[in-house]
Amino acid sequence: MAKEVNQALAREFGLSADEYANVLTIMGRTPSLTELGIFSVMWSEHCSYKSSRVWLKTLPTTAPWVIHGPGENAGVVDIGEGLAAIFKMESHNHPSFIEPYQGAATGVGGILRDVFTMGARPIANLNALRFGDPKLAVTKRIVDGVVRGIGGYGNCVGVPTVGGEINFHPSYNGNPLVNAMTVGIADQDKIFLSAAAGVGNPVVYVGSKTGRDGIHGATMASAEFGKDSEEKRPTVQVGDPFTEKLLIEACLELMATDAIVAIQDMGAAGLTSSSVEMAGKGGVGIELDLDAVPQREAGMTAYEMMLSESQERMLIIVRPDRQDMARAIFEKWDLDFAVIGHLTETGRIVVRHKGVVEADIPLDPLAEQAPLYHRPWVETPKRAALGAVADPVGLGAALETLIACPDLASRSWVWDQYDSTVGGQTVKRPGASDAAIVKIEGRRRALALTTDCTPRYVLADPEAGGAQAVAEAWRNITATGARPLAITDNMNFANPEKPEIMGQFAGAVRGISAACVALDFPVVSGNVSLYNETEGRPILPTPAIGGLGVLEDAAQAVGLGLTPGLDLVLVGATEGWLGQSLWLREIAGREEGPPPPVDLAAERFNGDFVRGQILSGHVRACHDVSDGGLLVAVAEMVMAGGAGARLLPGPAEVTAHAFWFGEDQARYVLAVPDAAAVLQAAAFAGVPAMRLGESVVGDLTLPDGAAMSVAALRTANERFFRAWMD
Amino acid sequence: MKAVVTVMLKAGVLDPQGKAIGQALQGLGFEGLGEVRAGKVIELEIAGSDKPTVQAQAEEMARKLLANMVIESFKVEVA
Amino acid sequence: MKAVVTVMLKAGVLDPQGKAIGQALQGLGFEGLGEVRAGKVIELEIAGSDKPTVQAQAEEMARKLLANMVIESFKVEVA
Amino acid sequence: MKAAIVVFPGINRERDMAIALEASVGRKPRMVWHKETDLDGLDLVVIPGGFSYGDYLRCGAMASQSPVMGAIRAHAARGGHILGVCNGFQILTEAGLLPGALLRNANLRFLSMDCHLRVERADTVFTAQYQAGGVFRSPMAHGDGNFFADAPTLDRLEGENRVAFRYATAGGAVTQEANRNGSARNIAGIYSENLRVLGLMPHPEDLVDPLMGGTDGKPLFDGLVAGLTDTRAA
Ligand SMILES: Nc1ncnc2c1ncn2[C@@H]1O[C@H](COP(=O)(O)OP(=O)(O)O)[C@@H](O)[C@H]1O
Ligand SMILES: [Mg+2]
Repeated sequence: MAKEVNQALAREFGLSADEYANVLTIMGRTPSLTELGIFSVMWSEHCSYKSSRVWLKTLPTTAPWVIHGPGENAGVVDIGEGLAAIFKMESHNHPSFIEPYQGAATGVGGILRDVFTMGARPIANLNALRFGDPKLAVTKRIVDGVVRGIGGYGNCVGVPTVGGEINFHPSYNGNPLVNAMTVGIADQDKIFLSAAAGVGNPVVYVGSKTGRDGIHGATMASAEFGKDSEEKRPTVQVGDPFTEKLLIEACLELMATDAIVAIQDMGAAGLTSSSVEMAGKGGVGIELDLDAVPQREAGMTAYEMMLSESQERMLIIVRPDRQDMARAIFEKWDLDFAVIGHLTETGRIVVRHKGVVEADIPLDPLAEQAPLYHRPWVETPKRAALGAVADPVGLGAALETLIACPDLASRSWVWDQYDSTVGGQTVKRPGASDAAIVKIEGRRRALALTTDCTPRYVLADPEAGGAQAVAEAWRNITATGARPLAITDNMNFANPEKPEIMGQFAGAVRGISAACVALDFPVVSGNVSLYNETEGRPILPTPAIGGLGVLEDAAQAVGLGLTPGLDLVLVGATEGWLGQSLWLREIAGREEGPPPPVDLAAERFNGDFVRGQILSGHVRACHDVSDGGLLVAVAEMVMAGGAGARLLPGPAEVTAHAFWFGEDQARYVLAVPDAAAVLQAAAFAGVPAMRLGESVVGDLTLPDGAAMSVAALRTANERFFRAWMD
Repeated sequence: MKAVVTVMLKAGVLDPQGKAIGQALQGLGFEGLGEVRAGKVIELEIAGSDKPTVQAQAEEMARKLLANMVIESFKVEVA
Repeated sequence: MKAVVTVMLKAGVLDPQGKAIGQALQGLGFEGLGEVRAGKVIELEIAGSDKPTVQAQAEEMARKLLANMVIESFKVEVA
Repeated sequence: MKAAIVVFPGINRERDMAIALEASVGRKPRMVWHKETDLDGLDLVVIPGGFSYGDYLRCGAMASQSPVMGAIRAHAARGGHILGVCNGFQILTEAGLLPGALLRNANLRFLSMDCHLRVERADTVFTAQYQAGGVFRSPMAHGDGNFFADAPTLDRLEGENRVAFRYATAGGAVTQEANRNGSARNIAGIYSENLRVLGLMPHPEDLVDPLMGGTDGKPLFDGLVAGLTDTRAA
């Protein structure tokens, strides 16, 4: 590794000429290889958010119940009874394309660490996935690997996987999206932060040994895939969920004591980012002695150790008088524990290896002079209005096609491979309700969890699409009866150096912000993944939203499955919006028009009404209306439950297919014992509502009189994944 | 003929299985144990009597399916 | 010395993994494929220079831990 | 009833089991770390589910060699009761305390869903509060639950009436479709010769609370409390 450090090498490491010039100014000399490595990862898109930071700052992040917003390892919200929910979503897109199983597995491992590093016991995992065209063999291989990887890791660490979402679109052919979310619970007075403090305090390394895994993963995640990405492949990281499980238990055991001053997981750019960020946040210096780092391979250089992305490792600043006790805990769990340095008052990071100072960098400039770009952007042009579209097939045939299409087909093949019950607190498993419901052990209280985004809307209108993603997450939580509290976001976009892509990003952020404000649903954590494109072909802009809500009593939660003998009531107004609808794509073969407008005031109004009805016990089942529209929503309630339904014709002023398949927002279907009471309450509140029909024993009977057997619907709905994968 | 394909993780790639097995063996009191690595073996009955041809076939199967060349390497023995 | 322990399911124990691999290979167009069986291989670095001793040690490790004699059989090779 | 739950590194359903036991017993069970060797004075030892040692070699293989296993054998030899669920079942077979072995699921995928179990006999402490021939629902979650034993062993198990549960339809029919992991003769759980050791793959402990969707698993724990409190008094 006797490489000469110069601008060419800096470029290879992903630093621009200007950025390298800045490095030279800060250092006042040519940096060493290790120093250049540290700058390049800290200033990578992944760690510095240099293209997105100016936009992220505009997101609403506060509310009375927000304890820690963005800036910590994960967001923290007050969920009552002295408890906090800690959660975040993070992408592992590029690694999952290179090696789907390990990429997805280590993605789950990484986000778990972001959550338990703050003192929370992880209680639920979710994942938002986007894959390419199902007709391609490579898509099948990636789906299979990603699903196995998520299950392989999550099942083994014993955190239930309770929800998520999957879309297919050819734009993800060479660039699948794997976004993993973890939710944990901690006592509000036992939350651990990452700011280092206490000059002289030991810096402790715990977990797995360091190997040459994923060196330059952070810069890798910040570059688009080209033909040469094969060669650029960093050593793939292999996940070790067993060690992660031990790490969770050991960390939580240590966290029950008063030994920890600060703690942070070693995520992207491992030892570099954790040590730099901890010292930087605490305004102290840090000195590391790499000889003490537990190593898996012989002959590792300082550069390799500082940049390694070996998994299942944490960095802890420990009270000196508690060091022996801390060591005993990690040894009990058969984990490495090594004092690899101490805090200083120099404000610098100094890295020694074999008696040589391999790096000596001032921390403030490294952070403060990190690049920050106001990338040029152009507004996404508005789509032309759709105009009238005739119905080529009729309601029944369209319904059958839609519920069988990849984007609406039952995902049970996927969630059947995820342990969703471990922990014994899963009140509503995948498929049972719009948001998963996980109870808090020993309490009545429960969380409602969901992930949402409709990328085709975001492509057609980033602002409306961004708002819709937040609104749908809020609606899914509301549909269970829970009160939505906050979101985490995972901004997956293509190359930000292209103004039209940056325009998508800007538009989505505006839409997300507006929805967060209107719905009192702030952003408390998130992640940005850029350069998601292959050979110049961008992915659909995909700002995945992970939402969290709370229910005071888990018994109040409603699911979406129908039982017979209830009235079906639609809440929300229906104009019959077919632009960008799945009906338009799957039945009419067109991907056109503007997406449905998002009326945030109506969202709030309708949602608050629905939640009120649920919490006062008037609702037996509830489902929000989204992809596929109203008839798909009813069919999903039928398939999830033990009843059929008889539907009445819609209003005369909306054509039948637009009424039943339009994707107008802010709507819910409620199953209630007494429609009259609910309609009266709605009228009183000024919320649009109408009776749709009733649930019955037997078939789903459409307003045109066609009867569809529930068993046949289920078969059609289940076919796609099982026929494809088994 | 019988081809035996042995698939091991490439050097440098973390081998959690090998690590855990090594620790368990030590726990059982076995001494003098160095590195432990875990891999897969796949035995294939392949029609044919020409050893080089069968060898080549098995190697192609390994490359195409049996080994994940991103993290694994393989060797083929034909008996 | 290096001992290689190969663990295979006993004849008569259903091997769904081997079967699935065989089907996948056929799906990829490989012909003339007979039975496919999947097993595990564990490579052990064992201190010592006496081959029979190392062989005996590895066999004991296999019997005690590496193989489950209810369903599996093993063989040990010392290089 | 004095119950303990044994915790191996990587076990992850010990909390679920503790909740289920506490709900029936009225008291928290003792948690026993795998390095402990004293299990005296216990009525019931439970080995819960999870991935002991990551299940990296074979499910349960490494745990079956742990220090605590000596005490568990002694407990069995004393005629003590043992319940092994999922990984616990795998550990008991690896340790030779129950016959057979658990292979990869026939479809080579992890299976997480509810299953239905037919109760083969109701005259053991484990099933006293179920009906013989009755069916109850239980979550299951495993990658290696495909019960295997050679034909003579299976015949002996059946001859000695040691099959505890079989995978069945909700109506109680023992069919191939109900047998998702491919177990020999639909076997989901078996007893030791003295009927005091039970191993089963599904997780009745995850269905003991109406909030989680039902209480089908609760009779198992209630039965243990009733039965084992009696035997100790006797
Ligand atoms: N899109 C976003 N919206 C809000 N906060 C974000 C977003 N992206 C990143 N953040 C916040 O920035 C901080 C750094 O995130 P990240 O670099 O992903 O952390 P880590 O080092 O744990 O991987 C976190 O607090 C995260 O929540
Ligand atoms: Mg972090």
